[in-house]
Amino acid sequence: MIDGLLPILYLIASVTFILGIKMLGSPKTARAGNLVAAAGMVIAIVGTIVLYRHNGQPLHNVTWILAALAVGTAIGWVMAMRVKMTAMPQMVSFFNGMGGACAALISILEYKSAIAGGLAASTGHSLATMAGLIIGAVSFSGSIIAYLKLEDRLGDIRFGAQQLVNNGLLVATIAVGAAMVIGSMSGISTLYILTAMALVFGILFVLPIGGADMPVVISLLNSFTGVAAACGGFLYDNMVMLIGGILVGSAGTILTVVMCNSMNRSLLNVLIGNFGGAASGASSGGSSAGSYREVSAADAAVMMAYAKQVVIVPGYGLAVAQAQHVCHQLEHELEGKGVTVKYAIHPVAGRMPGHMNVLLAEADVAYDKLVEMEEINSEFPTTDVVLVVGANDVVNPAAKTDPTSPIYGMPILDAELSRQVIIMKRSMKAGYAGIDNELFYRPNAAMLFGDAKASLTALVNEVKQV
Amino acid sequence: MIDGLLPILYLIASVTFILGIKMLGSPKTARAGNLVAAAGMVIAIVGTIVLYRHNGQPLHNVTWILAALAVGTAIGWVMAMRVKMTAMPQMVSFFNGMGGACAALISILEYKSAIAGGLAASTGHSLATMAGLIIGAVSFSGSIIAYLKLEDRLGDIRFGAQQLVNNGLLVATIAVGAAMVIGSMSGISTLYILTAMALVFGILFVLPIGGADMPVVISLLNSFTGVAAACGGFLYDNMVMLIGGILVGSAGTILTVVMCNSMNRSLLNVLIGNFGGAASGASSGGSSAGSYREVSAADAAVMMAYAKQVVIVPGYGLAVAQAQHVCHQLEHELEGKGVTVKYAIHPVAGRMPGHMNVLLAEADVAYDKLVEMEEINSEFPTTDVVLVVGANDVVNPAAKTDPTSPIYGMPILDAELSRQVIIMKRSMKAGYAGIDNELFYRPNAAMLFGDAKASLTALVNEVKQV
Amino acid sequence: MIIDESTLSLIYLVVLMAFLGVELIGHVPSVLHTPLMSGANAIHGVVIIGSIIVMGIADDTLSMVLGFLAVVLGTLNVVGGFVVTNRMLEMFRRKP
Amino acid sequence: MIIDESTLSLIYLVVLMAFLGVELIGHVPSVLHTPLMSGANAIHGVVIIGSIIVMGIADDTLSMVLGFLAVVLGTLNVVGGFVVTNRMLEMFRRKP
Amino acid sequence: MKFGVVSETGPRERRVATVPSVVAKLIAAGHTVHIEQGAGLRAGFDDEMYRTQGASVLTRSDVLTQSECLLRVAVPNADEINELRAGQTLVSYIYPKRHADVLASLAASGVHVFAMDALPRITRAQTMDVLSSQNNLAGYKAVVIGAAELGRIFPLMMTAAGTVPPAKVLIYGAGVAGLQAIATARRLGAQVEVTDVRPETKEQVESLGAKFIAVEGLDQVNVQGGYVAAIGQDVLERQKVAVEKSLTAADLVICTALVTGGTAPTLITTDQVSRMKRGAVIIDMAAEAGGNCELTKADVRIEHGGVLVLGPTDLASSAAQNASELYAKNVLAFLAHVATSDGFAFDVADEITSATLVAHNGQVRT
Amino acid sequence: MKFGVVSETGPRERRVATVPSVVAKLIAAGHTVHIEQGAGLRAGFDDEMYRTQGASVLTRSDVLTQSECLLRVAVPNADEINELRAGQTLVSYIYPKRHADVLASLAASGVHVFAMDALPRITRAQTMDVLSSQNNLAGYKAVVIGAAELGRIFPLMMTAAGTVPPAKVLIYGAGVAGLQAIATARRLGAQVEVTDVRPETKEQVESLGAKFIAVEGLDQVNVQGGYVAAIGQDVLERQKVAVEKSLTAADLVICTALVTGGTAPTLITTDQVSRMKRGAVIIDMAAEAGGNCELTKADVRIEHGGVLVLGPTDLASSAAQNASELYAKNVLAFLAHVATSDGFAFDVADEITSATLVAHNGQVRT
Ligand SMILES: NC(=O)c1ccc[n+]([C@@H]2O[C@H](COP(=O)([O-])OP(=O)(O)OC[C@H]3O[C@@H](n4cnc5c(N)ncnc54)[C@H](OP(=O)(O)O)[C@@H]3O)[C@@H](O)[C@H]2O)c1
Ligand SMILES: NC(=O)c1ccc[n+]([C@@H]2O[C@H](COP(=O)([O-])OP(=O)(O)OC[C@H]3O[C@@H](n4cnc5c(N)ncnc54)[C@H](OP(=O)(O)O)[C@@H]3O)[C@@H](O)[C@H]2O)c1
Ligand SMILES: NC(=O)c1ccc[n+]([C@@H]2O[C@H](COP(=O)([O-])OP(=O)(O)OC[C@H]3O[C@@H](n4cnc5c(N)ncnc54)[C@H](O)[C@@H]3O)[C@@H](O)[C@H]2O)c1
Ligand SMILES: NC(=O)c1ccc[n+]([C@@H]2O[C@H](COP(=O)([O-])OP(=O)(O)OC[C@H]3O[C@@H](n4cnc5c(N)ncnc54)[C@H](O)[C@@H]3O)[C@@H](O)[C@H]2O)c1
Repeated sequence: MIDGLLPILYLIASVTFILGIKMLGSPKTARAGNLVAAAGMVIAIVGTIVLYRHNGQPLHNVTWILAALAVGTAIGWVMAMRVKMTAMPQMVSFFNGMGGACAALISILEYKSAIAGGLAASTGHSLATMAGLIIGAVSFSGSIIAYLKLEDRLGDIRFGAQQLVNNGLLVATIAVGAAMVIGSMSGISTLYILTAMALVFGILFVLPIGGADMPVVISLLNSFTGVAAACGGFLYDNMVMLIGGILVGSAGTILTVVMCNSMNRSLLNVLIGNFGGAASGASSGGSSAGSYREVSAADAAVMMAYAKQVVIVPGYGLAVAQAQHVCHQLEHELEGKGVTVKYAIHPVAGRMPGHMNVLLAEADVAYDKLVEMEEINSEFPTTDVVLVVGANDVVNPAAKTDPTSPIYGMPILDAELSRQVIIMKRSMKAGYAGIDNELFYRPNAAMLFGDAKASLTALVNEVKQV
Repeated sequence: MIDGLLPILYLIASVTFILGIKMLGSPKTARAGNLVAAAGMVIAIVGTIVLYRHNGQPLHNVTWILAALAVGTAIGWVMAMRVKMTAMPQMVSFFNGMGGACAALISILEYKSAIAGGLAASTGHSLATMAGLIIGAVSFSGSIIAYLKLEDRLGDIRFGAQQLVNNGLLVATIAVGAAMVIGSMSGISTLYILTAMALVFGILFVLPIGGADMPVVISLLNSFTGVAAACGGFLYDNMVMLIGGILVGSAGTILTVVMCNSMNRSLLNVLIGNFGGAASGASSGGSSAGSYREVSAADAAVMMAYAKQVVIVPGYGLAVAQAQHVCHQLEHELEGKGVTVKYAIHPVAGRMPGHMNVLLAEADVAYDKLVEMEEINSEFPTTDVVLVVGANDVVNPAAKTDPTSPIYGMPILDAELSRQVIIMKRSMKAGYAGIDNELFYRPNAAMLFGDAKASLTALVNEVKQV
Repeated sequence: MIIDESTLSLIYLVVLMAFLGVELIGHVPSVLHTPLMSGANAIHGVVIIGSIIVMGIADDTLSMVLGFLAVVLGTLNVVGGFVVTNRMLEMFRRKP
Repeated sequence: MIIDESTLSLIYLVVLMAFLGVELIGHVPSVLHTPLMSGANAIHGVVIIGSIIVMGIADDTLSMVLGFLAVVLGTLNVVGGFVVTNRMLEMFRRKP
Repeated sequence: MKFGVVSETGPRERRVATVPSVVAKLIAAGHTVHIEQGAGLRAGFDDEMYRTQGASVLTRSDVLTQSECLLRVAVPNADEINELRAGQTLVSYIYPKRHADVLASLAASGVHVFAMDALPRITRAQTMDVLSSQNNLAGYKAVVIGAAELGRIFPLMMTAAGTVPPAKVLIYGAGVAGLQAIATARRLGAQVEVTDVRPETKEQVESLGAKFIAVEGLDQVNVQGGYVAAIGQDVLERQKVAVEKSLTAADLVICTALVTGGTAPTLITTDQVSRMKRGAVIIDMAAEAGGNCELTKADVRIEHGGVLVLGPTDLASSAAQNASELYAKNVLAFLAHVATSDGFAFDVADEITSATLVAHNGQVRT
Repeated sequence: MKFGVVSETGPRERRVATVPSVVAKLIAAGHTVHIEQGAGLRAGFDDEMYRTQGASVLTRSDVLTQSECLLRVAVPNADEINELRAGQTLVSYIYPKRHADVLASLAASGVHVFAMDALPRITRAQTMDVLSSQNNLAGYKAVVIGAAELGRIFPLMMTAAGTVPPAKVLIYGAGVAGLQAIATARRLGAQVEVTDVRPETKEQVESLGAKFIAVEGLDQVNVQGGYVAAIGQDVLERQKVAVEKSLTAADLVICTALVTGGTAPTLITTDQVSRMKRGAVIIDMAAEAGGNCELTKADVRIEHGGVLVLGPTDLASSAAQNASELYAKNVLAFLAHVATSDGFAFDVADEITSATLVAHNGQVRT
């Protein structure tokens, strides 16, 4: 029998978690979603401390509990506020590891008290204990390794029979865990051995995976921790733990798959592909000149929709793709979201004088949206996003920096000066002048590959949904 | 303790229900979704008959059960196959009523056996019994009234203090039900009185509601039956009933709200608006010439996406709205779905010779998609959907039928001969010639009101999502 | 208020199912409103399970008769519901 | 196999929650992948409830110490998770 | 019935009253068609083409003597009137109000006359409406010829040698010709502004993507049967003020404004032309009706302070092939209304017949 | 430096070598500008405009004597060469290959000559590229003038009097002029087909929405510095066959094909013209270089079996205002490359200078 209020608080918290996850899925509501979930968490924690009854008794050690909470809050807050934006992923990984460790600790304590109590725990109970332990431990050590790798304190480490060793260890860990569930093995030292095995597996599992794939791994470990938390829910028949855990477990798994999809890879490929040695992720390309980033239409859409000013740089590719109408539509959608959109017209964009004018006039783009090169160049530094559509030479910084380049001396559009440059083209191939474009490798540039018409159409759809 | 297989079968069935509802939401998967849910239902029923154990005993009377199933199947099948497409909504209502009656009967039997057993049922159990009874009975009688009204065997019936009577009866019914739950009232005859009250309430509730609003009411009663079924689930601790019922209860409620929204009305307005006497639904307009139908962009999109051939009839309104580019885009989207799209160009559409040509050329519509009047007129009878965009006089049948009309003798586009005509304009106002257009009131015609550009944009979005 | 644990689970189940139901009905084009309603209608015919159980454990004639009636009505709901829905959806057969 | 009823409810809950989780992650633009992951990360910090209970009923020092550690770690997860997520989402503040 | 078509004699008239495809249709309807040798040459139709479709190609005098009804394009001059004989019917442009003398002498010679330009602007008559079909082509041609004359290009062009701003086109009158002029100028990339006095033209102009110059008080303008019947002097004044800025900035001006009876209001004074940009061009399509510009002289090139004023009267004729085709089809539709294979058969009370039959049995009808 | 601009003497030449806005920039760069009275009138610039920007407006002889460098547009004729004196520099169109005699006598008179038409087709030189800027305008004008001449309208029009099918335009050569011709004809609503022998033009043509006529073996065509250097006879034959159907169906043909040195290949024979439609028009932009059509005579109207063949050499000049502006800006950019306020200062080894400096210190350079 449980007192009536706490379950209701737990139900409220569970609902906030569901809402939170849902709201985090759309840029419009994401911030609010995070706060909603956080509020639910506060309700659950406070409710537990105040209302939880164990055999009719309130919780002991409340001072210590509050102290622990204070310590954790202080450290967590400071760490979270101090971390640089670029280091966010490893921070998430670190915090995830903490959650995993917490789950593992709970299992250990639970096992200890089960031994102490001398009660033959039910199979379900044991199963939850062991699963929580193993999954939590793997998540802990794996997350820490992911953290260290992203912090560049650890490189990719691979050795010969790595996959074999990993699989072997995994099977062994599960076997020992299973044995402890059914009772054919037991004892606190066995438990420590099991914990150690799980920790080692977590390390070995993450060690060989390449940096570009880390976000996927973190997401996977994240859903692991969710499952571990759910195991805790089983142990204490605690609904909010169960729901929160399962929710993160399932949503996290789907998210992992979605992330793989948006990299055009399968999860399996990410997890074991690394053993093949092809560690460079598909999301960053290499070339003599350096490496470039790719961006999805969805991301480009969000960036543009939340920009104050977007400048579109049309080039010959726009004409080849005959994408002028879609381009106009994109302009329209963005303006509908309060974004200022301008077209930067380079005098020799295209293949004939006035090529871009002909195209854009055909699509009914207003003349006053077309800005000449001299005029727009001063605006790039205050432009949030430049969208280069099938242009190349006209935004090539080599014209200013490389006296040996055939385009040296040609004035160019200084797209590179803007906060973010998105380049739509079909490949990394050169343009008319036949030369590589350094802009594509700049840190603030990202490629959106594909026929310009298809890419713009996708972009329009995404912008509509932001 | 329950045998292990049946719960698993129930779980499978529950999952098929969830999937079924989800799949029913998209035209692509709807048919499959229905079959999936049906398969789940078969599993649940067969599983129950074979595996259900009551106090360790299998079910008795299996022959009779099978007989009842056979009878129900035969009648249901025949009724469902015989009914005309136009009479579908009342059929749904009828079947819904059967479900409600079934739930009510279960509650009655349960109450009887509880009395017979002499056990003081738990509050929860009583609550479920009474809720199932009341809700089931309301759903039954309400559905039957809705059925009769749609069959035109019953008109809208209203009387002075109807709302007062209804509310009073509702309160009384709930009060009696509550009294029976807490035990301050009891006895089989009280139960019958309660049942009668609920039945009468159901009748009174639906009686005054106008025909156009019936689908909403049916949907609401549908979700009622869902809740009644869930009560049954409580009674028997039967998960599949609980899940199926709640699912329909919640999804049905949302569906009801969505249906109201798509009529631009609130649920409350639908349910009590009728008492104001304004019974004509917003979804059908009246005029001297008759009544017209409205169609939503979503529906228009589905019709068009599933058509073999769509003919677009552009008129002056297309030019006024400057919607030529969006129109071209719609063509593109439809062609992408394998629909043949043509433009029927009336020689005097617009306000100057060649007006439509200028417009469509601006939007880059291929010349060979433009078909002259004489040529396209023979194609209308085999055209699935004609989309009239801001045209009026050029599709006005009065030109052929009404010698007093100022346009008498002008050849027109025989849009009316096609299977379905969708007319986009802002109002029911006349065109250049200043005369009413009988086409708008034809049974195969439906209006899509709004500025042509906005309507076409909405249509494009919907088509994309089909 | 005291709630027993299995009831608690059921309450959770109900709340979460309600959420799930709401989530499932996202953007449904209105041509599908009627089929969806009809499909949902067939699904709540699951109440038939209850009537089967009632019949299966009935020991007096009245219960048998009422149970029989309940099963027939439930079957009507289920069979009629699915068949009608299927017929409505005929138009969504992909063109060849 | 025999399953007790409350476990059965839990299994249903788990399956349905899993469905709900899947439904919730529909069309998420990939810029939101990381924030969403981070938010989810904070939510599984709900495991802290377990560690609070452990601490609250602990009676030996080892349990107290481990419990304390567990609460600290869980809090880190929760607080750090939500704060980091919030910072990531700064960019989605609507422009004025 | 025997129809005859002779060559047009006007030096600038390149059209012909019927074309081979229409000959075929007339013959299919049981008529006979005589055509003068070489009548269609300047419109791109040679005798062979007519012959193939069943016309007899004859000398001019043979055509004139053997035909019951003559189909023509241009208003006949004195010589041409003399060629006709009593009892013959003439279907042609007449402009009865503007050419009362021509009509009088036609009536005096006992010729029955249908004036194609006098058709009522009703829906039923749209297929016969030569003013619409010809003015439409003329509107297109006016812009094309204006663009050819202009020392600037129409579209905005941003090139390595600098940016060429778009040409500014100002159009007076958004009737049939004016609207097509708008469409054509817009297609070529010009910025188009338009003035008209019929209130409904605002929406029509905007439906073609051009800018309408707002003038107050347009609701008082008297419109009858599609034509502007009377405009208050105050409206014209306000219009002049409203247009001034656009006029002095314009590169090309197209004038199409007409009022009842096809006379042209003076909308651009010599003084205003002096304030226009050097190099600007005015194409005054209203030249035949007196011109919307004070300086306009029909078919004469006039330069005034660097501004070129043209008053071409042969614009439709300069698209001779299309113009002839459409004219011929208009006439075909008209004949279907008033003639049978046995001869004319019409009801003088009929709106269309009544309006077009301007001389009958020696009498001028009005 | 002292720059001088005199009136162009060619009867069809309406351009002027510099415009007021460019005068201002030359003066800002420390130069002096002398301009002959009335030199800019035909391009829409009067003396006052030049004076306001700081030019001295002088008589022709004063300009000629007082200037160190003369800026011109057209290739100078004998009289004009005699006006120059030794040591003066001339910046102008020259076409050194086509006008070897002119160049020889210029060199003989000790005049230094920069040929603006001889610029290399490199990215850096784009702002100076007069061929691009002028051919671009010419391509536009060719279509506009073709449309004005044609007895048909360009766009498809479905009207009450029947449907007017779109005009068919065939374009030879998709260089600068050809591409702009495509764009212009498409804007006006014509159906455009194009033939060229440089393989990359297919994509360019399609990027403007026109249809490219496929010819096999284009990969063997020899292209040098953007110009076609040599085409095998077999390719030309295949091209002729491939184009035949489009040619006989065409309403308007625009010829722009040139090969190295600016000479024109013969692509349309008299025989082919005979098979074309009555009323069709050929605008041969290659007339100055001999013409792509056998019948072409520069600046002469030729009719052949109902087909009109025009070889206008003054197309860019007919857009005199824009053409002068762009030419002047090209020259400005060129002068910035070779001149300082103190006089010329150039490096003969520089690619641009080397190519354009065709006569220096009495010597013809090649
Ligand atoms: N304007 C003139 O008068 C003129 C005349 C002659 C030459 N030029 C020269 O042309 C160049 C113009 O510069 P620009 O930046 O406009 O063009 P560009 O440098 O040629 O670059 C165009 C880019 O568009 C991409 N592209 C082609 N088709 C595409 C499609 N369907 N979808 C998406 N992308 C596509 C190509 O990359 P992928 O292949 O990877 O897709 C290419 O890199 C300058 O070098 C200029 O000097 C200009
Ligand atoms: N082509 C010619 O040369 C010419 C010349 C003169 C006259 N006419 C006459 O014009 C008529 C042409 O027929 P039509 O069918 O093209 O035009 P119409 O009969 O004038 O009908 C146009 C319809 O478009 C609707 N509309 C206007 N603006 C709209 C907008 N922004 N969005 C959506 N709908 C809009 C109007 O209804 P709402 O107000 O309800 O929106 C109107 O009923 C014929 O009567 C013809 O005789 C033609
Ligand atoms: N329904 C039909 O059958 C039909 C057929 C043809 C034309 N029409 C309509 O008739 C109308 C007249 O067409 P039209 O081309 O023969 O007109 P028009 O030749 O009589 O006049 C040309 C234009 O000049 C305008 N105008 C007059 N005074 C003006 C002034 N002071 N300033 C500016 N503009 C002035 C007129 O308003 C008109 O738009 C048009 O609306 C046309 O669509 C209708
Ligand atoms: N990068 C630069 O700086 C720059 C500057 C200007 C021009 N260009 C390029 O140089 C190229 C040449 O331009 P242009 O206009 O001076 O060319 P051009 O005047 O030399 O020739 C015109 C066109 O005729 C074509 N032609 C030759 N023989 C033909 C035949 N038998 N049939 C059909 N067509 C034939 C040529 O291929 C060319 O396209 C173009 O691609 C242009 O874009 C480059």
